[in-house]
Amino acid sequence: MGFIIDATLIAFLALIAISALRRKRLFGMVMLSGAFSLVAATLFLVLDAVDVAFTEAAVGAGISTVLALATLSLVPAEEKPHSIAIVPAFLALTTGLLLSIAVSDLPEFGAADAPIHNHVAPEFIIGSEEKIGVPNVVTSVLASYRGYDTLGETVVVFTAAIAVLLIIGGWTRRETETAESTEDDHAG
Amino acid sequence: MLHSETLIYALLGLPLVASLGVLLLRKWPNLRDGQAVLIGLLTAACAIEFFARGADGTSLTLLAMTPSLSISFTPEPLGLLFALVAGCLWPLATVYTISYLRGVHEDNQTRFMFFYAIAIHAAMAIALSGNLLTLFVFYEILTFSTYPLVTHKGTEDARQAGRVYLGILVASSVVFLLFGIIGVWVIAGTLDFTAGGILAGKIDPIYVPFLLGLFAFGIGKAALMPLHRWLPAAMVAPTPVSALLHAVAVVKAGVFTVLKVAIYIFGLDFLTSTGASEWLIIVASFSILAASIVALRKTNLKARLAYSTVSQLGYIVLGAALASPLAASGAALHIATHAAGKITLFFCAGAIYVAHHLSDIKDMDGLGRRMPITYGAFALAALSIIGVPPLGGAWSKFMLMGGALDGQHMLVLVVLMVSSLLNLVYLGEIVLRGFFAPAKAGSVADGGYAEAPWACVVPLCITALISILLFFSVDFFILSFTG
Amino acid sequence: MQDDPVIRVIAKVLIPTMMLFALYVQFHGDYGPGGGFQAGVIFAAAFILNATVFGLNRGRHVWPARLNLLGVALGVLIFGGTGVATMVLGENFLSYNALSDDPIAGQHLGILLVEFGVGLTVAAVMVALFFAFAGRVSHVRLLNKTRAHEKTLAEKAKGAAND
Amino acid sequence: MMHHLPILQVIVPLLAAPLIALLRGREIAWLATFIVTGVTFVISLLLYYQVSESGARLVYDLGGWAAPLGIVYVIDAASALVLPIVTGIGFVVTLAARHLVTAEIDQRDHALFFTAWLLTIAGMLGQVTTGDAFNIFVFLEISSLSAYALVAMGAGRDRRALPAAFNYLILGTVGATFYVIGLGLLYMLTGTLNLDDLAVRLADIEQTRAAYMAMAFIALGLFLKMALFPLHFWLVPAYSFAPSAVAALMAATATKVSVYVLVRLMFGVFGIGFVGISEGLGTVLLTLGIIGAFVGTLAAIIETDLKKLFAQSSIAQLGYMAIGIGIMTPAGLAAAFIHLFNHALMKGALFLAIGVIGAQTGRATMRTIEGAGRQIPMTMTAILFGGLALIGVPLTAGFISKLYLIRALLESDFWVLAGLTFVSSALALAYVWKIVEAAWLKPRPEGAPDLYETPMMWLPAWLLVIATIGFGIFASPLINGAVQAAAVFFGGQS
Amino acid sequence: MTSLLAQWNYFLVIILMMLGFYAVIARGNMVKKMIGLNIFQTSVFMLYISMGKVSNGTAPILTGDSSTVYSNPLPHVLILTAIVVGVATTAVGYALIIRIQESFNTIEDDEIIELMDDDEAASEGRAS
Repeated sequence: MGFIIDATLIAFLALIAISALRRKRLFGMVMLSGAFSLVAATLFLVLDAVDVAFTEAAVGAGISTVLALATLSLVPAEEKPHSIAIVPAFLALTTGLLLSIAVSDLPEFGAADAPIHNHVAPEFIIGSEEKIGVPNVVTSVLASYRGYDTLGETVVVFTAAIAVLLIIGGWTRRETETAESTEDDHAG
Repeated sequence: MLHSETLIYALLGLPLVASLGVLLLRKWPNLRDGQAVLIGLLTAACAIEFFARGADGTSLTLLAMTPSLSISFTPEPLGLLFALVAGCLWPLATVYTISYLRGVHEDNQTRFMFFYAIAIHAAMAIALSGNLLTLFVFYEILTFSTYPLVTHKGTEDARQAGRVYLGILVASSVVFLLFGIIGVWVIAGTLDFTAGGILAGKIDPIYVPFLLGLFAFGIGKAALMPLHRWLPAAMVAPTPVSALLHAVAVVKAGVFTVLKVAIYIFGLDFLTSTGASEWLIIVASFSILAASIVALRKTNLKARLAYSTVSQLGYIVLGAALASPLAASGAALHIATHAAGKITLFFCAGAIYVAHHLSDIKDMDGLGRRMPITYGAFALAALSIIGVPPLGGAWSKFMLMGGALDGQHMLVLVVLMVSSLLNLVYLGEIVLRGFFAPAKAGSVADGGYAEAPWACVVPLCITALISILLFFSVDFFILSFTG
Repeated sequence: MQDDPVIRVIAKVLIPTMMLFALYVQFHGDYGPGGGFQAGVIFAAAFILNATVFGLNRGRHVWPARLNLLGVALGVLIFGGTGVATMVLGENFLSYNALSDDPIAGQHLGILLVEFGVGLTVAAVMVALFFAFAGRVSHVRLLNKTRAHEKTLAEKAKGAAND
Repeated sequence: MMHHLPILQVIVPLLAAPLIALLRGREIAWLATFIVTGVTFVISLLLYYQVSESGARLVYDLGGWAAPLGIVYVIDAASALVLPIVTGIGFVVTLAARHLVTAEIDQRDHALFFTAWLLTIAGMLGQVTTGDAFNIFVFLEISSLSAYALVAMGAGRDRRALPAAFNYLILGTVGATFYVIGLGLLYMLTGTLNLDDLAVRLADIEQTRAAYMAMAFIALGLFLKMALFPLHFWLVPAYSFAPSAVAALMAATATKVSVYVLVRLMFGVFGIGFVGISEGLGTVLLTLGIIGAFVGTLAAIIETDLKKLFAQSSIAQLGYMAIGIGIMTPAGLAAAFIHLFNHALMKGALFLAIGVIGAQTGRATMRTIEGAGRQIPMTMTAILFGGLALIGVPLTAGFISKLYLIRALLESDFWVLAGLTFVSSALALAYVWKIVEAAWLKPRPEGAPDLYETPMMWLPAWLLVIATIGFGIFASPLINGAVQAAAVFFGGQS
Repeated sequence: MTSLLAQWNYFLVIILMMLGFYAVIARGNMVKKMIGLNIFQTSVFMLYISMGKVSNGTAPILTGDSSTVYSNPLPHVLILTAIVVGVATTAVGYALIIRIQESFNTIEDDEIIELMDDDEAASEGRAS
């Protein structure tokens, strides 16, 4: 059962990914990428990661798409045609191959006796109830056990805002001057 | 009674004081140059005192980077001999320099005098250095401080020559010498100059020739062929530079380093027992003969002297490579005898230039009759270089030959003899032409008595006399490197 | 879009609902899926919707730039401040136990605070990002329009001069 | 308070950043940043003192959760050595930023600029102090994201800063993602993210293919981040088009931190006993290191733009660090640490000095510095000393680096490699000489703008030059520190 | 084969990863690179979430029933962080793309490289 749902979802994802990357019009590409995130969110849901699914839907399908669309309204609508690049294709295949080698060695998918389910993780589940008193274990790990990571994550978001403000200057602060000076350059 | 430590400070510090004095007194040329001569005399006195007293094992550490790396000074006989040579010739050269610079109206005299003193400081530090690292640091300082002197004229030629000079010296030292030093440090765990060497028993004999090669070619100042090109190139410099630096301080710093490495790093016994220096004997012999032959073909006086220097430096490297105590003593002595002789020759060349603006041998026919004192001194010095008694050079050459016999290197004997013959030809030609060739009509040589200014002539007379003195008092200058 | 009455009405209904939902996600994170980050995104989405429907200028009026930067920074500071507070109270950085005599209550309070910090930062950042991008877009369009206009004016002037 | 030092080291700049974002005046933004970097510098010195005094490692449980449940901060001899480099350079470069940023960045951006600036520093510090593998990733991203923005700020003078920043972003993210993949595999094998716990549990399980691949992916990701040849192509444009102050900060610290993280994971987690480390990684590092050393040096020799020249030279210098690590002995690792430390000082000094010229002429090229030796003697002398240190002239810190690197190579019988390393480092002479020749031996070209300098401009570079010479002369503390740092990975564990 | 089947989820994820990675490193349109990056990262997220899955487990929200099997929460937490980091990177990337379009009037890799070379030549021409 799980096999069929997962396999279908991932196959669907692969289909979306391929058609997104083959598309010439960027708009379609962005839209398919949003769809990719939505399907991925579904997959996360199937894999018991409800919080992740929620976030992926909001971020991947939401924020990322909005940002991409805003970008698209300023850039050429179509991609220049490219032939398959040999070296990158080779690199990507090698990476995939290496990972496959690694993965064939790993504990079986879903195996309850895998190390990751027997070290640290059980303590989170017990601790979440006894020491923190929060039923959502993800929340207790996120905000308490690994709260410092979350502080880091918040700072990353903050950094992104600072970076974007630095790069595209937020509101129409100084564009007029820049535009005028570039026009002067062209004139001179 | 002075402490040895005080003397070390004095030898290192006095040239620095002189250089500072030059800077401070730049507005008053007479004071500027006067203090340089005075301090030079003081330095010479200290050097003589120190040499006479001999090394007493005093060591002075200025900076310690790590327990095994430091900037420290440990005088020993060979170093004191070099210090003596440099220290005594410095004041003479300074007097001569002042007269020369003023005689030919050079610009930037203050800069010249400043770097001149700095170079002597570096040479003194090399002489007294207690380990390879100290030696290397001051070796580089010597290179850089003499660069402005070589390019003093500021012409495109001078700059080009400066590039060759700096290029060869710095590149060889940074690539080979430094690597050799690090190699020694890794192998022996120390860089201190130690009697009997520090490498014996610590390194596989197979690697010794290689390591020796790093030093032989890393020490570009020894002008071993094919790294000799900088020396003739540096002859664009004013003659006092050629005289002091390229007959005494710079080139002697090179061969001094070679000797010091052979004696105190490798150890003569170790070199002989491993036979690691055989190849160096051949290279040095080749350098001796090849440079002599090139010298024959040069008609520019200074260029000929430069190649003569290359050839003579080969003697000293040869002495180190022969690795017998007698040869090493001979090589050490040759530092002194050749310095006295060659500085005289350069002084003479400079005197001729100051008096008559001549630099080509072909124009000097009959000039000896106008400048008898200069030419007399020249003849004496030339004989010393050739190795004719009763002049200093005879002893050192004689000892080198003895060293070659010790090691059964018959071929080296032949090389030394042939080289002496060649010396005779290329140096003798100048003297003979000067005294006996008829002066070409209308040339400068045609005229009455006309010597260079006294301040040029007096130093060259003194140095010529020193050459004679060296023959008779040679006992004082023979160092023993047994063990 | 701004003139379509249907959209405007739907938006007027939708926006408050979204905000309520955001608050729910924010404070219900302990019990179900959700938390500061997701809430922040939804909250921001409400503002973004407001701005797209009623125009950027009005959106900016509702949430001025200065306030935005303040929100961005304040969220991080609340999170970090919670950690500093636990330090002042004698425990390690982010040890919520120090916030109350009862460790569990302390943990609750701590999680509440930091989730609020996360939510505030995320909401403010998302809005800031949107305004930055959208502002750039509308600005560049405006600029292009002015340039084109100037160009035609110049051509006209040229034509007139030629006549 | 002393007990909180490990966390204060990171959160002081981290939480100061949002406060500075709210400041308006440009002077005050700089001043606040300057004070904060000063405080972090003091904290790192205190930490170094604490660690070297007691010889113990400081462990700080964040959130009060001990490892492996929570995230811990660990200060041992290795991190205590790297922290003062990052904070010290950060402090000095911030001092210089006052005039460099004024000259190159629009003044309305100053508050945001310094916010990003502090975030980069905090991110780097976080990577060094943390004892948690995933936390490294988070802080890596903090420092990287802000660095992308800082590099892009160079667009005010040269538009090429933008593609440079974009490529940096793409490759940086690819590197970070590789790291995350490797970490995922590792996590799957062990069930933990704590570095010490990982080391213990990895030793228990057999050496599986998955473990090798985890190592390979982590190493690859970090190779990208540290710009090891041939994954270095993002570095030169990023450094050369970035604003001068940013170039100085990044060139001196960013790649070094990645080198440190590589060492921390490879030796601290997998350990020297892991076959893939001793045989695989060692060979790879030695090979890539020496090729990178030659490629970087030769590229630097033909380069005419000074920023690019020294960026290329950084590739070479990273090669030496890679060689030091690749020797796989305590001596080699100590040499790598020594060079990491010294190179940060030299490159910091060089980029700051170049910045003085760049701030006036837009770009510092061989032509703009012709005859500059007389006009801006202090600045050019700083470049000279930095260059001498790069060559490895005795009495500079570079000599100590070279000495210990060659020694480590010879002790492990890498004779040929030692020779090659030596020759490539001596080749640095060629590009340093080019600069000396242009600055002192050529006259100032007709019509070239006059350059000027004030003490405030050359002082920061000189502080680092003095440090370079100081550590070249009084090298023992540094050498001892580096030896202890290396011992952490050879003696302490396993 | 048994192991292949037992790890089917991972292998499928790897294929997605290769697709995304190729799009990132192949020269091309910058927006496409960002989307490739997105796919690449999302597939890594899937790798993590896959490993957190326990057969017959449920989402790690405590039910109070002691017999419930929960999936591992830690990968979820890590990926939450990673998603946020990802979107932060994406935002910065798009911001850069917008500026690149304005400055170079193209967002194609190879064209920009050419333009950059032109700039280099121009600046050298100006210098000499």
